[in-house]
Amino acid sequence: MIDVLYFAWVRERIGLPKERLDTGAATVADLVSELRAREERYEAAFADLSALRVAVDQQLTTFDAPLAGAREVAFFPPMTGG
Amino acid sequence: MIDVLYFAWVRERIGLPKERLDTGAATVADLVSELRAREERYEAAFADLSALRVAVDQQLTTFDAPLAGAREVAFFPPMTGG
Amino acid sequence: MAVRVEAAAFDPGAELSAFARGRTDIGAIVTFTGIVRDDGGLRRLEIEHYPGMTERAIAAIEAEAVARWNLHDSLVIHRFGALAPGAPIMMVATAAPHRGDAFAAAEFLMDYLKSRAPFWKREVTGSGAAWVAAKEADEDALGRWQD
Amino acid sequence: MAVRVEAAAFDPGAELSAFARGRTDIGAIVTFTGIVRDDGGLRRLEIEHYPGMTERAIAAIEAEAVARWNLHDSLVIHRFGALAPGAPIMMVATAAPHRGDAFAAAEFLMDYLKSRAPFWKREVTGSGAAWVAAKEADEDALGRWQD
Repeated sequence: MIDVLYFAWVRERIGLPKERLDTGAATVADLVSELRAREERYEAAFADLSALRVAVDQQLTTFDAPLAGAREVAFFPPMTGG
Repeated sequence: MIDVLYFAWVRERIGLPKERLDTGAATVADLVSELRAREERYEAAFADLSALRVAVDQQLTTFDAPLAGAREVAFFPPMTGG
Repeated sequence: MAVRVEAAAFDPGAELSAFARGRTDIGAIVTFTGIVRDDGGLRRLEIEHYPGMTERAIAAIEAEAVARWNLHDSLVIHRFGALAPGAPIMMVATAAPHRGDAFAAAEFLMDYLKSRAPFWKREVTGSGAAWVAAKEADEDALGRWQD
Repeated sequence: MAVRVEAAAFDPGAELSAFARGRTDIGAIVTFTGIVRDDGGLRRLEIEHYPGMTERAIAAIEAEAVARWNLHDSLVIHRFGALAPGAPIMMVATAAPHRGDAFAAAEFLMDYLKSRAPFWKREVTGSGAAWVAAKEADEDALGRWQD
């Protein structure tokens, strides 16, 4: 089981801030493929990965990062703080 | 007649902050030569011109600056504000 | 080193006073304050963040600044939630013996906060709401800190 | 644009609050505060200046900053007279739509104030008093602003 979090317009497109998934995905990219296959709203959110950033266990990482042992994955657009 | 001002250790070496001089000096350098010839304390203050800065009418300038029309000349070490 | 991520408004002046108080070992304090700028028609700015990761990301950026420069202290405050035009969004303060370190560390903290701390801004105007797009210039700004 | 050259103590936090108040047209405020640093044994710092020229020189430096960057406002405060360790010596504040302009202008103002405004510092310790020598690094710092 893994917590998947969505922020900003990713959250809006998918329609929820967080969900708990039972997944065997080996990498973030595999998880994205699983999600895109589920429903149109996921397909819409993940259509352009270059417009997305990902964090695994609250550390920024890349889409080829492994998920073994991860408790939390978050998807969001590039940050605009400051 | 011209007002000549001294600041920081230049003031201390010469022993006064300001004096009014009747001079026919054409440039700052000419004025410095006149002063050095007056007394030992001036000679001490002006011994190393590279350690001094000069302002004519409150504008930083160089030792070859003309004095025609000037009302005020100031000598001081490099600034250390901020 | 302090990090505060909070919904409440803060007073940059009061923060600077508290940050500066009682120090005799430093010669330089630099602060940056980000303000909600209204280029016309802005009703409010909404800031979303990623609780937990935000604090970790900022602490990591601060630790990196401390490793790079001779800093005696730093402070990062960042608000989230709804902010009115003119309100302070965030603040960075650095204290160092010399001004070069204080300036460089403050700019470094700002550059990294902009692109590496998980905050997202949404502008609400009379005609709707839109997420602020990340600027390429902000990402490019990180380049100057690479060794 | 404001310049204050004064003997009285000032509160950097109160100055920042006043400087920031009521602005909705800017996104960035940068401040620099110079503090009397005690590296050991300092009793007081004495600052001499050249009344008249000081204000003119600072106003000229501010005008140059305004010509170079997109600044909406700036403030320079510099004290003279006797200052205790830990006391604020001077402060620069810049307000701009964007952070790059605010940071660059604040650093420019500091670099020029250090070497072009007529102030001289004298350190008084238990063993005597000595004029602070100008640093070559401060003069060199001006080089980065030459076109």
